[in-house]
Amino acid sequence: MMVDASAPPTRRAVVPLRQGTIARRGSVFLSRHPRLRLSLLLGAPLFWLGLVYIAALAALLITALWTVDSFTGQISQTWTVDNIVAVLTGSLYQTVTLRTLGVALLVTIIDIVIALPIAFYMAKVASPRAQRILVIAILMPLWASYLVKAYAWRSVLSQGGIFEWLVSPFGGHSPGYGLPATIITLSYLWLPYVILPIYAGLERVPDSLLEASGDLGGGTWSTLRLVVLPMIWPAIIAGSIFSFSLSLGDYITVNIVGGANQMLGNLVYTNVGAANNLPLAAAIALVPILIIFAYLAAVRRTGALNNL
Amino acid sequence: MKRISARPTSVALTGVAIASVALLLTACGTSQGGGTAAPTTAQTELGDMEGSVSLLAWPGYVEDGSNDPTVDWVSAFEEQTGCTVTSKTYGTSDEAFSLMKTGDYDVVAASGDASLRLVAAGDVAPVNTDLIPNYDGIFDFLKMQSWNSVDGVSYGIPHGYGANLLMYNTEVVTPAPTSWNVVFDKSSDYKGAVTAYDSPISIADAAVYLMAHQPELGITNPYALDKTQLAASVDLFKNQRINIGEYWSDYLKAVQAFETGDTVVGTTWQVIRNSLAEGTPAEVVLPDEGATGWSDTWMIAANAKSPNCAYAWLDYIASPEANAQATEYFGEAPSNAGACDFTVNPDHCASFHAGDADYAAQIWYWSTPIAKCLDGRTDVTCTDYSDWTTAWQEIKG
Amino acid sequence: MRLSRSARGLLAAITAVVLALIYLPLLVVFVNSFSTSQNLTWPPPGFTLGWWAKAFQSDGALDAVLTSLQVALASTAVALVLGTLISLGLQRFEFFGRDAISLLVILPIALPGIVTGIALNNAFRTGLGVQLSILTLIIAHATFCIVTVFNNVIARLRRLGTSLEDASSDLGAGIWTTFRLVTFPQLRSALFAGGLLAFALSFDEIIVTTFTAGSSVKTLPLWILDNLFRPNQAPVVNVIAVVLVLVSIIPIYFAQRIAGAEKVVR
Amino acid sequence: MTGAQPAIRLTGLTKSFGNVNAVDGVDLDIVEGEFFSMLGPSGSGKTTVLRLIAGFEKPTSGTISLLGQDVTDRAPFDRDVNTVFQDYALFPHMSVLDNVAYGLRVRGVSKRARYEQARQALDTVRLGSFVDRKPSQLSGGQRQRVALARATVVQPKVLLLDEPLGALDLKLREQMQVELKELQRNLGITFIFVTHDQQEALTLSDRIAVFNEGKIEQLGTPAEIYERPSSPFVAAFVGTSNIFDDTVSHALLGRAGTHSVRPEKVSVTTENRPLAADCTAAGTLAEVIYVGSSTQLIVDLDAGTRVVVLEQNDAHRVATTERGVRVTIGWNNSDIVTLSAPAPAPAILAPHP
Repeated sequence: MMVDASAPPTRRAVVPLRQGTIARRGSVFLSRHPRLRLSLLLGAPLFWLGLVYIAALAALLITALWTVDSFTGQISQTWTVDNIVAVLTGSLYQTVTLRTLGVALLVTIIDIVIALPIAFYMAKVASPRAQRILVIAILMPLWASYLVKAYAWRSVLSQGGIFEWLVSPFGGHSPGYGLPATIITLSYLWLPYVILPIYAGLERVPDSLLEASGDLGGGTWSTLRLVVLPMIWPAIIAGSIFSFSLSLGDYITVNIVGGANQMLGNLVYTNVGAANNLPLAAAIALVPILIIFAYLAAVRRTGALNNL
Repeated sequence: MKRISARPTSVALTGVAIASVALLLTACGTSQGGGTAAPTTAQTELGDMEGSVSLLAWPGYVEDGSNDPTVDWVSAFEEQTGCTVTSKTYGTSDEAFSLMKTGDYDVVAASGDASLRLVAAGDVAPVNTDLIPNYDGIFDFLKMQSWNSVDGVSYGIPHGYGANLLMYNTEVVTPAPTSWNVVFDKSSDYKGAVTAYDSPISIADAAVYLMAHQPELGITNPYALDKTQLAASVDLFKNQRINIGEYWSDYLKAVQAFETGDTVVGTTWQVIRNSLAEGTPAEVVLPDEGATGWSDTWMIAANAKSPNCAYAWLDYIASPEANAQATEYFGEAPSNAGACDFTVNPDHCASFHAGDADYAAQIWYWSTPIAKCLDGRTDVTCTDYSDWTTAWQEIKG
Repeated sequence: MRLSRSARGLLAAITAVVLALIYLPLLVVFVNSFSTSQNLTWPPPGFTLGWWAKAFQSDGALDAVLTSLQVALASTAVALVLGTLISLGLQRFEFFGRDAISLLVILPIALPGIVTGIALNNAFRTGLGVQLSILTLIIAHATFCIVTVFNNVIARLRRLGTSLEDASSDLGAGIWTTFRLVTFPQLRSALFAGGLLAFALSFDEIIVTTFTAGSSVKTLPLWILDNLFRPNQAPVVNVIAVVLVLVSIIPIYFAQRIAGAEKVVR
Repeated sequence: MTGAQPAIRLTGLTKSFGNVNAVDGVDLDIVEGEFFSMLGPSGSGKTTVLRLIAGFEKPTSGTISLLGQDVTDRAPFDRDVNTVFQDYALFPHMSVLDNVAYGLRVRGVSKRARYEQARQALDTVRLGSFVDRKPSQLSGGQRQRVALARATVVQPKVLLLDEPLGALDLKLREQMQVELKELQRNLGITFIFVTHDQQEALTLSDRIAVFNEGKIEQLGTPAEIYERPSSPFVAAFVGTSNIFDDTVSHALLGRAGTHSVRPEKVSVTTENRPLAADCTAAGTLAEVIYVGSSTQLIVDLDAGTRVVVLEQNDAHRVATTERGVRVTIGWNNSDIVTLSAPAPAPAILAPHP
């Protein structure tokens, strides 16, 4: 018998629940009012996000409907859709939008393709120790400044740079500065942001599932395709949101390695930073906003939004 | 480009760029006399030092050794005058303009565009150059110019200036060019290796070229372009665009590109040439057509709390020693003739053509294009800076 | 999963190659920090320790690092609080509009930085009439940092379930006591991981920073941007980057250890 | 069973999730000091009732009283009941001692006093030497006892146990059943025990409430529940029963309605041998299953139904082991239980326990 029967029934004085303290009363009150509890939890963050962020965005979008008086430089608050029409119909904006979208998509695809095998190796093949070292190795470059890394790529890709030196024995050439260089550099910059969620996603796939699939006769490829991929799909999408949206808004990298090209970010930047034309900048900013919203709407169903 | 080109001179350009706020220039511009709000009388005599002075300047104009211990001309001033310097840097002329409105600053270093706005808004006071002994040493061709005086009243002390030159790779670009045509009409010879300064204000470079090569367009001031003239300039750049390797907006980029050979010809600054690694086969030239350039001005706040220290700073920074330090650090020509004796590099003045009035005369100093033509034409409306911005974006495509 | 030897080898090889590619530019940065070239040109013409000496004497760099630390710490702190609150609200309650709120949290990171930047800039300056300062910068950074905390915490809460909290409440602990003694200790490592990411995000952010920092606020990326364009400072920037990468090992290592220790326990 | 007022009184307790009534109008008095079990298949609402009593859920309607006090609107921390969770819910970041001392800690008991009491409680469950371990370092049975100690150290009026033995293996489970009973007797507090294991409920309880679809199907002592199930559901869920629907009852028993007979109450003999029983029927032996202490015989009756018979493997056992053999089965009238509700058709075999 495991209960010690010789021990007398422990009849200690019952310690009463504490009543009456303010914290206690607060707890009691709150527990009776879950709605209040919820509003206390969400009040501050929603105030922050709603008032700081959404209001700012809304204000920006409204600005797109105004114009800058070129005579005074002041924003004149007369409603007009001229800016938006100009952005939608201007061939410049269409070209740049397509270019930006292409770059962002390519960067995203490249990053996912590179991230998948590495993340898989980290999560499912490497020893726990190696896993830890790999995570550190992936995270560390994040701390070398974005700018420093972009300039490093400028150096790597220059004529006579390391890239040229590495590929010339195989008859290759550095792509020089331009869109390929932009895509390479952006892929590089955002790669850790794509690897990490996919790695986390893969870690959540239990080994037993892989074994079960193998047990049922699934080959490596079919296991990956039928079991692993669907399970980490949200994680992949989550990673893609980073690479896609960060690329979509970038204007510094393309300045450094992009040759003579410009992206949407440059147009926005120039209009607001140099030309003082906030309404036009806001109208241009609508383009990436719409693209991102379309993207988010498309991926929403995968549950990726809970997996960032 | 505000941040991309944080180097002061380029930032100064941004300042120009941003000041599409044309009202004040138009209403109170040089041709029409001083702004009504501006104090029209300057201080007549100096009093005791107040013990401190607050400066507002482009990054790097006021260096106290905190970025680089060897770059410091503020400490000497503090020792000499007992005025403790607090300084703040700004990124755009707009920012400078609104910061001056706070009344917290005694002195501001302003670019050609901001300066007149500040005068018109009554934020800066006339400067009695008699109280600034070192003013005598300033090159005459910089004094009382349209960007630092109004109706014959001086509003500040010139700081430094420079030109946007043509640089070329001596091995690739032969014979040595004397005209901008190597980057315009003949740019296809160097396809993929041509560069240009990445800013709408660069359109003035084309206008300068067209002034010489297409006189029928009637351009008399590269910052006063009507629609036809702008279109002609833009066309010139659009033809150049297909041959451009990259645009540059900071001089590190330009230096690297010339050193590696990614770029062989294009606009540049003297300081870029001077920064090239030894042995880089590159030279600069001020082409026959002339060139654009910049010049900045030190001004005193209308309600300065420490006007005496402010005057002391203006005098100090115009002194040959300080002027030499500040302008050499940033790679521009000093405004004080005597500065040339104090540069670390004895050839500094020569390489920047400091004091060369003929050279300086070929420079069209940056001004903000505004609807009211700067060249005095009244029969047409000129294109303003926002038109230029749109045009520049379309050029880049 | 049973992977063939060759498949494992292939994966290892891919990983090695990509890691090499990841570190190649960093190697360039490292080498350039000893290069006599002022312009980061390759190959380096000579060797010098001068930039390292200069970097450690640079008050500007030190100030910038301190400013960045301040901003990153403050915005991480705000993000930790707000992110935890939102996660608790969304994970522990059912209500209409949950999806909208989780979208709202993601938006600041999903929308391009330049959009967030000019929107906040416009709101601060023209909407609220506030001068840009370190405070506006912290607000901006915290806004897009919330999401990293939120994601980590909500994932943890989901995994945790409510039984520990039920048990605590059952044993007589009030709402606050339960959070302090039970929920919070269970969230600690998730908060650390989310906080670390938030910190890194804020520390290296430049686009939103450009638009929301007061003119006297010089974060490290802004300082780097300033100095990259001074030829005599660019190699100093490389030194700073190298130092940052090396120093970053410490927090990452600790984060890993905490996560690893937890994995063993579970 | 002393107090005049019940330890727990549930009145019209209803809990809906969406439009599903998980608990549907439950009225129940639980007497102070009794070991009360709530038995039912998963989804029958028993756990929800427990969570309602603990306060983790708010009832849609109805009230809960604890010792005469209405606690329906009280938060869990404001009720004098404690719970032993199915997964134990031990705080993983605290030592065993801290876990057990937790309830005292939040009541403001001084460190020394609470550790003293927690040690005592751990001694009671014979875990005195494990105080510094983390829960993750304990076995399932040990965790279970920590959970018990943690819930009892604060001397609750009522202890709620949510399938506390579910995660343990059979041997350990039987051992813990004994321990639980002892503990309850020693502490003298009311235990409300939720389980889906009828054997466990029968073994431990003073009284059992059988739950089905959110309602209490039957309430009574283990013997009442087993011997006199009030419905086909109870007859089928608690133990094994031969359930005869209206038609079969007519044929076999000559009465209307649904009836049941426990397999062990049925006697069997080879055909043509006398059988001392009120009622007999002939059939063929369809299956013989040896289950250790007894043997289960399945007989296809000529009347067209199938009956399960359980024979003790003792000296008197009729060694009828060949399938296909003709047999006679019989039972006494007193062993026939009349079930109020009509039997669900086809109702032949109850699930094997």
